Amino acid sequence: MVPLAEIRVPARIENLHALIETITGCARQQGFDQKRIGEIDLSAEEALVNVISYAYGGGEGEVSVVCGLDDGGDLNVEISDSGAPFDILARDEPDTTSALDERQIGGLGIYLMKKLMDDVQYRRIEDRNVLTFRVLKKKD
Amino acid sequence: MVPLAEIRVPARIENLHALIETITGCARQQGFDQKRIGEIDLSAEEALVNVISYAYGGGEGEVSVVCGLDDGGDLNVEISDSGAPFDILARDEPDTTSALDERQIGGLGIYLMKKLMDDVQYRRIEDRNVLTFRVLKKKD
Amino acid sequence: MEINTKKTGNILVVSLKGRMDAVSSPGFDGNLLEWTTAGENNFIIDLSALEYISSAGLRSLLSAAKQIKARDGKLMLSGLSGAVQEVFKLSGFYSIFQIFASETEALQSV
Amino acid sequence: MEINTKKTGNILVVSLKGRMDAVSSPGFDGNLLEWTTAGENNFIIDLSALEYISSAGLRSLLSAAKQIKARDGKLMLSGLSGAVQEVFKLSGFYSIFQIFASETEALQSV
Ligand SMILES: Nc1ncnc2c1ncn2[C@@H]1O[C@H](COP(=O)(O)OP(=O)(O)O)[C@@H](O)[C@H]1O
Ligand SMILES: Nc1ncnc2c1ncn2[C@@H]1O[C@H](COP(=O)(O)OP(=O)(O)O)[C@@H](O)[C@H]1O
Repeated sequence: MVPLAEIRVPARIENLHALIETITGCARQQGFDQKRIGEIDLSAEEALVNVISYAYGGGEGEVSVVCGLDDGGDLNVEISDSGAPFDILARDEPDTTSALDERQIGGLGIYLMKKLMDDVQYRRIEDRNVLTFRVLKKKD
Repeated sequence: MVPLAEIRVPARIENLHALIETITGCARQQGFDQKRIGEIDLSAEEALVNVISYAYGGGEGEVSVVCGLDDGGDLNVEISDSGAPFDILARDEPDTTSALDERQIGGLGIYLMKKLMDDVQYRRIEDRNVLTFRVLKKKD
Repeated sequence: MEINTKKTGNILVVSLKGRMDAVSSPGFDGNLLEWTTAGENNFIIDLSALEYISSAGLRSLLSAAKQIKARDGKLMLSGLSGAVQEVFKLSGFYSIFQIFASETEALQSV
Repeated sequence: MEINTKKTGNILVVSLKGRMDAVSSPGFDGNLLEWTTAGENNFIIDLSALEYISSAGLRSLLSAAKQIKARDGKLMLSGLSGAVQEVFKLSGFYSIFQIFASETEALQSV
């Protein structure tokens, strides 16, 4: 993958917008339309907020993002951290049907990302959690 | 210098906010007050907009930012590009006194950064323009 | 996110504008606590100027609905469009909220 | 940056809100062109809700002042505070604009 953009910052909420905008900046450059950029924006937030909230327990750590085009010209976004191994994709689907009283709070983030992105993968590479999502290039 | 945060993206205006927020994110983490963060925000914009507008003529190129603490614990922000050598600090001071009709448009960006940051340096390192500004840590 | 309120009869109309994300949602939670502490019980949350909502925003709205219901209050949403509408659909949120096309229609329903 | 306008007599009052930076200033330049093309000649630009201005914003305001003067129009600024005030001082912009504490005072001056 040819990297278009990279960022590495402390996994803290004050860096969320810098991280997201690095990703949406790549998407803009690839000419995705407003709607698709909004979906990439959302998916990026969901993945990043999980790293920021959970990857390092209460401690400090960093998060890296690399965006690039794969051989097929599709946009790949790779989000990684060096926290404890955790496969975010292994979770059950959240409740999206029950009534207000029974509806559980939480668990929607990863679900939305999986619904909106074209392909989402988790890998443990050396001591890092690597979440990758792919956005198919727009058809002309 | 221990890097706190790094970002490398295409030198394009759609990446300006990601770049600036990487820098202000570092500043927030160091506990600078709102006013000082605003001054860092402005100085970062001025330096970055110049790279985006001029460093690569009409062509494509990248811009990198590294933030970190130096040995004295002060915040250092390093902005670099691989464009043609250009010492931005060598320019004359802009006109800040004449009346409307005589007032020249432009040239204020670098001037504001020099006024607001504690130390600004330009170096050509290998094939890169490296602009560094320092923000003294807040006194307790 | 910008939060504006106005009182119409015994209903607090809350307009949300901009991004309701992990950075801005805690501010909404804090405001809700102030409103309910001040005795507000009936709410219209108008989302017509909301451009973006993430799961953090959904969490805040769901938690608001649960709190207001527990107090026997009323919560209506209005003005969903674009990305906000899409996220509500994907999350099955249409079935748990009373949702109106506009603030006016929500007001007329009471 | 949010740009709102209202007409008071023969004066167009333009309120700027948020960040006037290299990303948002071109939008202001475009609007100014529309206003002058539509025949507007007298302006109050109220900066009381402007939180941030960079040299790109200063450039737009200076260019606006030059254009309006060339048309024998009138430009007043109002409501500068905080960071905006500081940047105006450093740039010597107080001496080239007519500046009022508030929109009301600017309106009263004419
Ligand atoms: N990087 C991570 N490390 C450890 N646990 C995680 C990580 N990411 C998510 N989790 C766990 O997975 C749960 C579900 O995440 P998510 O679907 O985003 O919903 P939410 O965060 O809103 O509960 C979290 O509540 C958390 O317990
Ligand atoms: N990286 C660069 N490479 C080449 N020329 C530059 C570079 N940065 C700035 N310049 C030149 O320096 C001038 C002054 O820059 P600046 O003080 O930021 O004011 P402004 O960009 O508003 O004119 C620019 O107009 C441009 O000609």
